[in-house]
Amino acid sequence: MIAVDKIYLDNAATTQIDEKVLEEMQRVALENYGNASSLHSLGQNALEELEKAREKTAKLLGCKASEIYFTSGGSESNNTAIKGAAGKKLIVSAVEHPSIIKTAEFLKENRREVVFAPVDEKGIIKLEELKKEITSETALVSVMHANNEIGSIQPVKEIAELCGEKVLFHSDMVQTAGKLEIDLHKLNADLASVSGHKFYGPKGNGVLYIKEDTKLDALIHGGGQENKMRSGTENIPGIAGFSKALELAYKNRETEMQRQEKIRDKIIQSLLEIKKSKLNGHEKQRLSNNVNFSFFGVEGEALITMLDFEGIQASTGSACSSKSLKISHVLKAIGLDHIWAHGSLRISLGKNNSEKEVEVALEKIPEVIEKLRKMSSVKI
Amino acid sequence: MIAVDKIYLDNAATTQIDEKVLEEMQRVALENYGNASSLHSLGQNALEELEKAREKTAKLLGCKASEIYFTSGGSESNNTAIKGAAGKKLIVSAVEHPSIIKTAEFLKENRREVVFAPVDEKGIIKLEELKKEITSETALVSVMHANNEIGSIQPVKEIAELCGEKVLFHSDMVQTAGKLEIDLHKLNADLASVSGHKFYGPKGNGVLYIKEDTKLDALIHGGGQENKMRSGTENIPGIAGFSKALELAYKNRETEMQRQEKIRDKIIQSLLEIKKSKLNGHEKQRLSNNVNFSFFGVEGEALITMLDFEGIQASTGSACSSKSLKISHVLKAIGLDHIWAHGSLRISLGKNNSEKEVEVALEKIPEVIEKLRKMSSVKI
Amino acid sequence: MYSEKVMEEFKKPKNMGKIKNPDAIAEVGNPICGDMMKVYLKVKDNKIEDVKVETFGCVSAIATSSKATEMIKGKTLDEALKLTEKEVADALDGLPPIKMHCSVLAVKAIKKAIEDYKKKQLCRNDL
Amino acid sequence: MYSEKVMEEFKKPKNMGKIKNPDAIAEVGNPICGDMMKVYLKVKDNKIEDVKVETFGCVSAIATSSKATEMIKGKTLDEALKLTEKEVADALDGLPPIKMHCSVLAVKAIKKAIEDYKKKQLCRNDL
Ligand SMILES: Cc1ncc(COP(=O)(O)O)c(C=O)c1O
Ligand SMILES: Cc1ncc(COP(=O)(O)O)c(C=O)c1O
Repeated sequence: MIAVDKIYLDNAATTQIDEKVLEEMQRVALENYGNASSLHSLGQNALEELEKAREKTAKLLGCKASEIYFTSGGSESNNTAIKGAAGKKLIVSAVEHPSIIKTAEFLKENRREVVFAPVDEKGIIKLEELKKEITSETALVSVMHANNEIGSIQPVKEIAELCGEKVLFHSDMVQTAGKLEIDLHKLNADLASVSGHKFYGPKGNGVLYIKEDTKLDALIHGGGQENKMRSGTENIPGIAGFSKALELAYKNRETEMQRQEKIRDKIIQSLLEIKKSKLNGHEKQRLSNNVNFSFFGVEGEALITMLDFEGIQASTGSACSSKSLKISHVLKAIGLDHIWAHGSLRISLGKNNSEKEVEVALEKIPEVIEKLRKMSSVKI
Repeated sequence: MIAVDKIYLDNAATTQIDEKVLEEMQRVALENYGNASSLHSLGQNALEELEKAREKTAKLLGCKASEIYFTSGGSESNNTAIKGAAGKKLIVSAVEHPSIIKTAEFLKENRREVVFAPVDEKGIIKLEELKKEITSETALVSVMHANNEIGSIQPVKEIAELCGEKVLFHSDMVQTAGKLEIDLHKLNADLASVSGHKFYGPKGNGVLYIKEDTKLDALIHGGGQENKMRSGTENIPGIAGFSKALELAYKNRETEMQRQEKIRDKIIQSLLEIKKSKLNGHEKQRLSNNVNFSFFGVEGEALITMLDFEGIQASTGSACSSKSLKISHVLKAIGLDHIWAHGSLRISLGKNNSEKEVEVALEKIPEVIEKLRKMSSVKI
Repeated sequence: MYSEKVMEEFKKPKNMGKIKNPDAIAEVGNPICGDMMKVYLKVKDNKIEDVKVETFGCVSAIATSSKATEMIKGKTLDEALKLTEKEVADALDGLPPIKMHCSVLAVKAIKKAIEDYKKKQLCRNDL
Repeated sequence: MYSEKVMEEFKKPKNMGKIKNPDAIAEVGNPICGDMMKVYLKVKDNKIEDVKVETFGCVSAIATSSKATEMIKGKTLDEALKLTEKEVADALDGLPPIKMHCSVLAVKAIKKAIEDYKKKQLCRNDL
């Protein structure tokens, strides 16, 4: 399957599906292929499979089954949450994923009031400034649980409290589901988004948590599936795979996260030894699997590509890597200088990464940076 | 896998995935699991897989690859087409799938002008009346290629001509893709929807065709995938499965459709022998796999359930079978009396149905109807 | 969707059919809703000696008309009048919320038949 | 995304580095865009005897600066001035549309260096 010489360090972008998940999906696809809206037994068996997956997911996320709505992924969940909430003013953090930022910008163009709440230089939201922005006109606040680029973990508990009972609080938990403990009822979030392919589940499958009695417009209308909130024939094999993957992730969460954290810290130590290098994001309040560095005088796309020649697969927030040729809005929001931002490298670990692989990567990375710096017109 | 005693005659609701498709999906999921937006080779391989699937799909549907947009299914495609078209007035046929009807109703509540164009008693759109409704204010006309309940095939070519160059024409082709020949360029449609699970492909995967230079708002904003029209990490295993399934369906289309048509006509002949029974929809201009009957004095949900006891899985447009307790809007639109509408039975064939199975079903159906009629307070 | 008890009741519904020369008949429901029930009673010594029902309707309509008629058979008229929709639904381990109106219908038909009978008796007594 | 030729050129870029005592130098681009190139020329008998380039930039920036410098090496100044962005891109089997600006940059740097050289020559001739 995966070529032995490849070292995949891009698990925040997506993960390889777990074979156990794939087997579960295959079983459901062949056995319970009915349409859950069909009255006959094949349909009813499919419905049962669906509700079992919903129960399982709810339990793992600390909410009721009736509060779990299956979607086609994180982007759809985020769009539904942001577009579905009626009301005048929206506040989203400046470091949200594009599926929040672009949606907010779209609404802004369509006569809604939108505020992008600032973060500090480590990517953590400025609570005081957020508090000032929350007024009686505010319909919804959206702040992600942890950032996909720099891994900074947000104080969601405090934010939920700031929102209180009157303002909806949505949190994009795409990068934390399966990695951090999530108890939606305890957190008192109103809305939360999760995506399966970030924890060895299937792509194209996600969840939107909607707290009981929360009023939200559907994004996709039709046959009335998912309690009228999300129409379309349910992708039950995918949903079964999603819940299975989430279950597997939580089964072994603590040990696995400790293992990754150890590797992460080793990488950070090692990369700090490179001259004119710098860690982006928070040192402690950060995802166990995230490393984000900047190397002065090196451009990210070139760095990623040259690392790829060595079999190392990572990512960057460089402008040249994006379709818009703008540097990552996250690196901009934490106030990183352009040259530094262009030279960013994200390494995101996963359960399949061995210490050995990481050692190899840590040998190659300084070599590649050295090589690019030699060619560069920006001298360190 | 499928229990031998089950006779699945509900292929319009959904189909069992083809094992070849499942294998293809599994291959892609394990080999090319990268994120197509990632710059490294795993990402680029995934991108290649994606574009290969797009090419293949485009060829089969008679359009350019750049006009194919992958979505999470028919409902999303329909919602994107209807909501994404700017402009004052929308016209949709009265027999559209709920993912069009409910979306149109939602827009109507939100201050758009919506007209539901009538059909005749066989479910075919009244072209003259449609023509009258198309004015300079009309932004979009949506008429499905063939109806999911009664199988009536619409004169889409004529409708496309009525729309001309100024009015967008969208066609829901969910029930016809893989069954009828589709040449989108020749048809001159602007928008068309397709869903994978109707032709032995994966659930949760569909396509929206958008003719070059057609202006449409995205429904899901974010990372800018699918040429900014549909954000979200692409479900490439699903997309590969979708295009594979479409390919398989078209490979053998003519022979298979002839086979199903023969069985269909046999069923129709046989059910017409039941007293006070009636075929719904058009006799000729109908899907090769669709039979829709009404039996006077029998209620559909009870009929379906009792057939299920005999291992026969079919569907009904009865009010009791729906979440809203209203009879099917399609049966209403063709002017069927309530009692007749409550007694509707849809049989939809698929490639896995044998003649033998159908013979068994044709023995059981009259028995079950007889039994229910005996209990019924509505006497024939 | 349905409980096992509903399905069992539907699979083998009791008391289906007509009574010849019944002491009372009542019909409820209408074809637009898709549920119509006709209840036939045979009464002796103020007790329901026999009851039959004809039902045009869905699974829960048939199951509840079967169960409700079973529940009143042999009871006095006054006892039978006390039957509630909830009792019928409970006896079937519940009905899906959207189907609760079916249990209403069965009880309604029975009550209507009994009241019909009582009225006729009153008239007769007045003679 | 990139053609094989781009990738090859990027994998083994030519003419990278500085020239000591160059006859001309030019720098183009800016750090905000993430592309900066510095071209060094050695000129003899109106011909480009040697050329080197330093590039801070992405894959296509590095590949085009390598390819463009290769294409002018040994040419006369006037021939080199005729080099177009399209020729560079074509020599690499094309660039992704969004990356075309990189080929502009490489050609711009070379032209700027040559013009710079010519200006200096003019001044010298004027002495
Ligand atoms: C934080 C965050 N939110 C949302 C998404 C979007 O999820 P999906 O790709 O499933 O649409 C992603 C990843 O792509 C993400 O990292
Ligand atoms: C005609 C028609 N349109 C749209 C849909 C919706 O497709 P999906 O279930 O993939 O959302 C269906 C089937 O469910 C259909 O039959």
